[in-house]
Amino acid sequence: MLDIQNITKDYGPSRALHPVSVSVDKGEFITILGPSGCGKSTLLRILMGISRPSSGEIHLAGKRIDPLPPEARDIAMVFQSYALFPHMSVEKNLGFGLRMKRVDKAEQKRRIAHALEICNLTALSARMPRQLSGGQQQRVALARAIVMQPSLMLFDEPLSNLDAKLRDSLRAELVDLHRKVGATSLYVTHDQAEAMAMSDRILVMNGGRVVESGSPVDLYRRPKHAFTAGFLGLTNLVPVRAHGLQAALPWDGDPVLLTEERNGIARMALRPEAIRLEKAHHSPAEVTSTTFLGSNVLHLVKVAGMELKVTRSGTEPILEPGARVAIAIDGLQHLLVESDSVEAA
Amino acid sequence: MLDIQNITKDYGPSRALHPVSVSVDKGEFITILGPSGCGKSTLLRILMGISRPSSGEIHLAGKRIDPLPPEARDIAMVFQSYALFPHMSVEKNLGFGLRMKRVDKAEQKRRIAHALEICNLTALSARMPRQLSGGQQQRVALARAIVMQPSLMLFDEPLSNLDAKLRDSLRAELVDLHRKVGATSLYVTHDQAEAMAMSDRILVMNGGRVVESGSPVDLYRRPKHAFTAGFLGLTNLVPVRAHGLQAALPWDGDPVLLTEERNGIARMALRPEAIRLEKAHHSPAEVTSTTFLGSNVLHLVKVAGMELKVTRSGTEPILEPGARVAIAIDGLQHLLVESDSVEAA
Amino acid sequence: MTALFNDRRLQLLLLLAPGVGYLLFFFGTPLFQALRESLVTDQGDFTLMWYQRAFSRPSMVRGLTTSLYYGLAPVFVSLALSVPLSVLIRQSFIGRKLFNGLYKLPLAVPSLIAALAVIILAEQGGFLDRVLAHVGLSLPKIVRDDAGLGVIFTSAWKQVPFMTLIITSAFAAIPEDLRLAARAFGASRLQTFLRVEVPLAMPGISAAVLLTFIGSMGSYAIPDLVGPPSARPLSVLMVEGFKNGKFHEVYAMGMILSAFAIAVLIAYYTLTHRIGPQAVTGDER
Amino acid sequence: ADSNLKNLDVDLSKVTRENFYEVVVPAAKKEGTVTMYNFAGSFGDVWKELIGRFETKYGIKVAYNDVNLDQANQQLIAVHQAGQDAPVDAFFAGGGSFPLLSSTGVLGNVPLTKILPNFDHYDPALAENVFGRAHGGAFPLVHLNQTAIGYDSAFVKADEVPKSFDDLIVWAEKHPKQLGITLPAKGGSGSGFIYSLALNTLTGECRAKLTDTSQTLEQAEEWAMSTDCLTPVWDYYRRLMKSAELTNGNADTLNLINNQKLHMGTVWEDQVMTFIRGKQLPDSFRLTLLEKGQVGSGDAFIVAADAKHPAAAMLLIDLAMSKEFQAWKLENKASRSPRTDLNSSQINPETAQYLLPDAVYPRLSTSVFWDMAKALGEALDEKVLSN
Amino acid sequence: MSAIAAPVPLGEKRIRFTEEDRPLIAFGLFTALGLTVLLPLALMFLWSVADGWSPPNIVPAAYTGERWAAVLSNSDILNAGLTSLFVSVVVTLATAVIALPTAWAMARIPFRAKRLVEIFILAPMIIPGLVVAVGIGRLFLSLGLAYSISGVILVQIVGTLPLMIRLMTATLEGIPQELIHAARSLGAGTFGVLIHIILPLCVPGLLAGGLLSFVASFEEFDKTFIVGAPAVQTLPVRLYMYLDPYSMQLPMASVVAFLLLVPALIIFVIAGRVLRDDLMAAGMGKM
Ligand SMILES: Nc1ncnc2c1ncn2[C@@H]1O[C@H](COP(=O)(O)OP(=O)(O)OP(=O)(O)O)[C@@H](O)[C@H]1O
Ligand SMILES: Nc1ncnc2c1ncn2[C@@H]1O[C@H](COP(=O)(O)OP(=O)(O)OP(=O)(O)O)[C@@H](O)[C@H]1O
Ligand SMILES: [Mg+2]
Ligand SMILES: [Mg+2]
Repeated sequence: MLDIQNITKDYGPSRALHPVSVSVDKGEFITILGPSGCGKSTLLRILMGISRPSSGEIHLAGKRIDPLPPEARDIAMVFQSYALFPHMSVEKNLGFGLRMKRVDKAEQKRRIAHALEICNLTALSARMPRQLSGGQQQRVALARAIVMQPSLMLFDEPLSNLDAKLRDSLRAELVDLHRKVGATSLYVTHDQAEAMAMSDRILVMNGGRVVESGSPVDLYRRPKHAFTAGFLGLTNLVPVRAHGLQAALPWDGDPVLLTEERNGIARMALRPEAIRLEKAHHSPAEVTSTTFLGSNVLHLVKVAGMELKVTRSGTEPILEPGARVAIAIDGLQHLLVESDSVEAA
Repeated sequence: MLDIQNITKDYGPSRALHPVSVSVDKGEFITILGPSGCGKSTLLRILMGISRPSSGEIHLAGKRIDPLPPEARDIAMVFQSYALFPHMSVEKNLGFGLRMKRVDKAEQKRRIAHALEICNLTALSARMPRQLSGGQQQRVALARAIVMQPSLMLFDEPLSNLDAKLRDSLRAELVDLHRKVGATSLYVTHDQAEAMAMSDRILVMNGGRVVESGSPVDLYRRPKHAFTAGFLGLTNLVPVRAHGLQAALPWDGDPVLLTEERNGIARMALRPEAIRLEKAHHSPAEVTSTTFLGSNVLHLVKVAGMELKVTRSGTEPILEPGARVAIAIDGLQHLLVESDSVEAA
Repeated sequence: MTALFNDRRLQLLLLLAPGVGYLLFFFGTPLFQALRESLVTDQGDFTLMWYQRAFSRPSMVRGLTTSLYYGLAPVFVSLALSVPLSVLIRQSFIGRKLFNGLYKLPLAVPSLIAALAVIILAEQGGFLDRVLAHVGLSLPKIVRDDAGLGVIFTSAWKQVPFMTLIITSAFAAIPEDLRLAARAFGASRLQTFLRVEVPLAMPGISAAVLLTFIGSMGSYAIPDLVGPPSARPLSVLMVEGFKNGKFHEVYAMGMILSAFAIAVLIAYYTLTHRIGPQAVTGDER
Repeated sequence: ADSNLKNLDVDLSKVTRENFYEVVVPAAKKEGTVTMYNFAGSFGDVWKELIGRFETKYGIKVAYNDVNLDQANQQLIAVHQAGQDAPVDAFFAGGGSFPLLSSTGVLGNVPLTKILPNFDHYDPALAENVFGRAHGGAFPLVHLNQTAIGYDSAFVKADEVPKSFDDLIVWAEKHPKQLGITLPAKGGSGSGFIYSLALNTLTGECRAKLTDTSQTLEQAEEWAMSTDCLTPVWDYYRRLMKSAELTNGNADTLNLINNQKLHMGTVWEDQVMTFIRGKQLPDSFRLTLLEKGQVGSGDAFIVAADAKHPAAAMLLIDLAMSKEFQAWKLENKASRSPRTDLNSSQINPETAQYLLPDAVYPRLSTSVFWDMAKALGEALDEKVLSN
Repeated sequence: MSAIAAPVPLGEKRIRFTEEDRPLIAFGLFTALGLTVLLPLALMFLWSVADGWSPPNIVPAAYTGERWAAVLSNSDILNAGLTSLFVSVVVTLATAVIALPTAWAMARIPFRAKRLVEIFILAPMIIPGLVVAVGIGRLFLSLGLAYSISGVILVQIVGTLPLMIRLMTATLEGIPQELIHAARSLGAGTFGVLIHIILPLCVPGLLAGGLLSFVASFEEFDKTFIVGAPAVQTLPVRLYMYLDPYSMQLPMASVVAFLLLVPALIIFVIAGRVLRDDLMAAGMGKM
């Protein structure tokens, strides 16, 4: 459906995108996740045709599109700043693209009405953008893209300007809409919670390269790179000595069971919720700090010269700083594939 | 230490603050939490002296301060927009208040050096604000307040302009600094995670009133009002029928044990992590949606005409939509004190 | 005492006093005197004669229409030049910074000297004419032609930088994302410009139009020097009147011209007031 | 007559040509200094010469200023109305300013032509009247000029040179767009021309009214605007405007002739000389006057009523009319003199070819009534140009 | 892994549609600029040194420095130049001082008659200078301010004040309220805030307004003459006579035009480098 082949982008001497290749299936919802400045927007801009790639090709629905101007591509975009036309009513905003593409009048009306309805905006169609709240504006931006019925929808951090509560509720709405509309979507964000909650597949980027890609569960539970592990939620990078299907931790205790055989020194990304603590008066591990977060409690535990992050459910009793604890690791664990080139951040 | 007595504020006919009374002990870190427009900033402005209360009194360290102009109060403030002076270097920004208060030169130097050091800014002291990243600017704003060694520090959503990762790391730094400096602090935010992670005490505000106040654990686990329960994290408001120390849930199953005796219809705020799910083929409760969030998984469960939010640890197996489940409630639960006047949100 | 200074109205008055007070005294007084003089005869009796004359004499009536013409026509020419110019100087090109500094030079050139420059350049038998004569062509009459082309070009020459400056920043204030959004939704570059950028820059453009209109309508030196001898705007007639000591008549014309300019301004305000009431800034104290 | 010189210590009624220096020189020396305005841009070096002579002779310092005529007039009027001392003592002012300056009380009311010793050979026609107005000696012209028809002899053959207004219009129609007529409102050569034309055309009662200098500007305007007498003048202009160019001022006419866009036009004699000297007119430029006469004028050196140093001012004006200085001015500037004992034979022949030939000047020079000329200009605007 | 990747560029990110420079645009624009601005100035200079320039010559056949020599050898011109400089500097400074409080009120205090005050402040830009000049001339005579430098300065301020107030209003509107609150919370009183925060932040606006005021004052003629001449001789008062349209001689007028223009142009070019376009535009364009 969408095939990005070895796209690069240079700004003068500095390279914003190292060769990037991605292919996306029809109807997929893919999130591009990465820290600020990693090239996410650059990639979207190239897809949209606002910026030209320095090399590489892009094919959409079997057609090579990289030489085309933006208006000739069958792509719609939702902007971080919404980019609603402030001098047009909601309805006019929705109709803008259709007028530009000279869609016939009756068809325009039909599509606009439909988009207004599924985005729950019918009552607001006559309002001007400045008369809308942030969340409503966001929905208009979305509707404006939906109405185009594009082969590909692009989203550039569309929720990042909203406050946390609103972000959560719109996130759910967006996933819902994607299901209803079924458009192939590329969603850019630097918020890992958003990426995990929404997407079929996550593409982790860093420093102009794709670090790895996979489903949220795969990337969270079995990241190949430390960067991915660190970017997708809290993690503890622990050096271990592997022996076949077992690995010895740097502190005393049972060895951890591994998902695959490995020998020698390696690193393991231990999730804070995978570590179990039990009170144990003479253990060398000590809780140094406790932060109550409501649904869970974050403990910092000092052991073998390391500071482990451990979360426990909010329903369990809180361990006070100073408490001595025994550490146990649940389940099979997974070792990182070391590759330094992608770990810089 | 700080004593706010029956402060009100009217803007023309509309009342932004209904009588608000708060007292704060020396060294306490208090968070004022509430939705947008609830009057948080208004309260801070009145404390700082930028705005005058319509009635009421404020005492700080035994002195009545409400008639004083801002410069005569011993209060420093950290602003949401940082409010760094763009024409002064970091060092000059820090020194501004000291120069205004005519602190002697040597002392100025000493204090600035100290503040730079504890805020980890020494290397940046000659930079201009625009040459700093958002996080660095935030630290300068903080240092500028610290250097004043005020009796009271005010913070107006100081982290809300930063992205999630940075917010987390600065949040920890801020708590740390508070410990080191020990200044009495009043921290305004609308982010419940921030409020819980940082404060000794949270003051929940809504519609110009204080709804309730207490430690994070108390408010989270034993909220008196539905508003507090809803604002501090996800919750399920479940109508129950109480009988002494037990309450019957709207679905079949064991009654829940209560923390105190009560009779009749009441509401209970059930936290998603307090609900346990077990696969049970013939149960009426059905999982309708599952969202993988990494460290935990959010399930929506349909039962007795309600949709319950339930979170399970990321290490537990994920329940697919359609799965039938049995519902169990852990531990003693707590009923809400009903009082409609404060529940509007 | 402090209570007095805390009175917000008093504060406001104290703050306004230097600027507004200054203008009231040094500008308002003479203006008021002019108004009074325009309403009395030599003997000091009240009369509307001077206004009547201004509206009945053919040369005066023509003066009024000429003033309007000299106010409006250059604005259209400047607009036609400034809008493309401000689009062009947004692009990146070699020497953009230099150009940015140089194109504003006419702002520092007094009208009189601008008119002199136009005479030297474009007069009959002037530089351009001579250059064209070498290739067997002749320059159409520009300076002092009946259509007032000389006036329009000279006024436009003075106005273009001013207008470009304002319009450029009006365009610059349009978020880049809006332009991109228009492109993304299928608008070509031209359509983006016409349907998104121009409407959004309209407040800036209209302010520029207004100020230049007022400026060129009241200007004296340019029409006097490069305008056609027969149709003269009120501003020129006024100065002429001064020379002959016809104060009452001159003041009457001055009042008419000013009233006209102010009427345009008020109309503009009432029109734009609906569109964007300015944000109320400032808290107490 | 009562003098309106408020700062003059001397009793003017006792001053005569004979005792002038005895009485005035001490008073002037006491004043110590004198301020003068010059309105004519091209006269700067003339006055520099005079000032040099004056300062050496009397030891009185002269503060010299170039001014813009209209601005200076307005300034003096404003000062006078405010009842204050004038910023200027001796003012070299345009000849057409007399009605304005005298009616507003700015003009020092001194019979200069009668009491200043150097005015003993002053043209009697100008001594009491100027342009048909009685000034009682207070408005002495110290420089004369003449409106004329100028042409570039490289393009206009000797036998084509018009001798009358009729010739002129015939020439213009034969050479469309080559005759420049200065717009009356914008230059004296134009208002001089229209007045000359009217003089040429009108007869009988009409002519009497035209030359009745007792009329005020208002009255003249009224008449010019309403009378039928002027119909032939308007007709002439209507016809002329079809083939001639209306120019924007004296200098404009000359520029266009220099640019060879025009070959003939209405001009001032002295301005032509300045332009030729400045190489802004071709050497082939020549002058003539039309039959029945064209008007001449002049510029005056006056004392301001509110002058702070009126005695010194009188002394300066006196020296300006001295034979030596007038001769110098004639020789070096080709500026005609109102002294009867000076004539063009004293001008060197190289210069003389650019002046009006003796055949027409002063024979065809006639007196002007500037207010009427102005009125005709305004009426022209209303009747012909604004339609 | 540090979360702070790079210093955040606070300025607007300029996104170009295509990244390459455009020689064609540059060529076109500079040609137009040359023809419309530089060519007339060059021709004017040629006229000032031409010794006769008749058709069909496209450049003068002979040159002379006589006129420049004559004008420049006159010591009065130099004195007038110095007077002009002094007057313009004082006018510029005084304008700024007078404008600031009013601009503050306009920018920061909401009040009902604001529109009216705005129109009134604009009025001197609308009403023809001569009407004002004569009226003020009379007023000053009665106040004893006529023929004094102070009178000239006072009268010129009438012309420069409107633009300065507008510019400063725009500048002050751009200063975030929070900066002022921050300064007050750090112990600065009203005066401290003014000196340490507001004035420094006004510098770009003051520069723009100062520049325009200076140029306007340096070239002012009508009011200066009527109020100041002959006691106060500024450069325009000395020279405008040569620009009298009825007797204007191109060579002399060109010399004079250059004398008036050059200082203003030099200052304009120099100051143009430190000026912020958006501010100038805001002051002039915002209604
Ligand atoms: N027009 C440009 N000229 C030069 N460098 C640029 C340009 N646009 C982007 N860059 C650089 O390219 C890199 C990638 O930028 P991009 O905007 O794609 O990052 P991003 O991942 O979208 O970041 P964010 O999350 O902050 O939006 C950055 O280092 C940026 O500085
Ligand atoms: N200057 C003012 N004039 C009139 N009403 C005001 C003013 N300032 C604030 N208000 C009103 O007072 C109420 C409280 O505002 P305040 O700024 O204190 O809210 P907040 O809790 O800080 O909100 P946020 O989280 O959005 O900052 C709001 O309804 C607001 O509209
Ligand atoms: Mg981006
Ligand atoms: Mg707030």
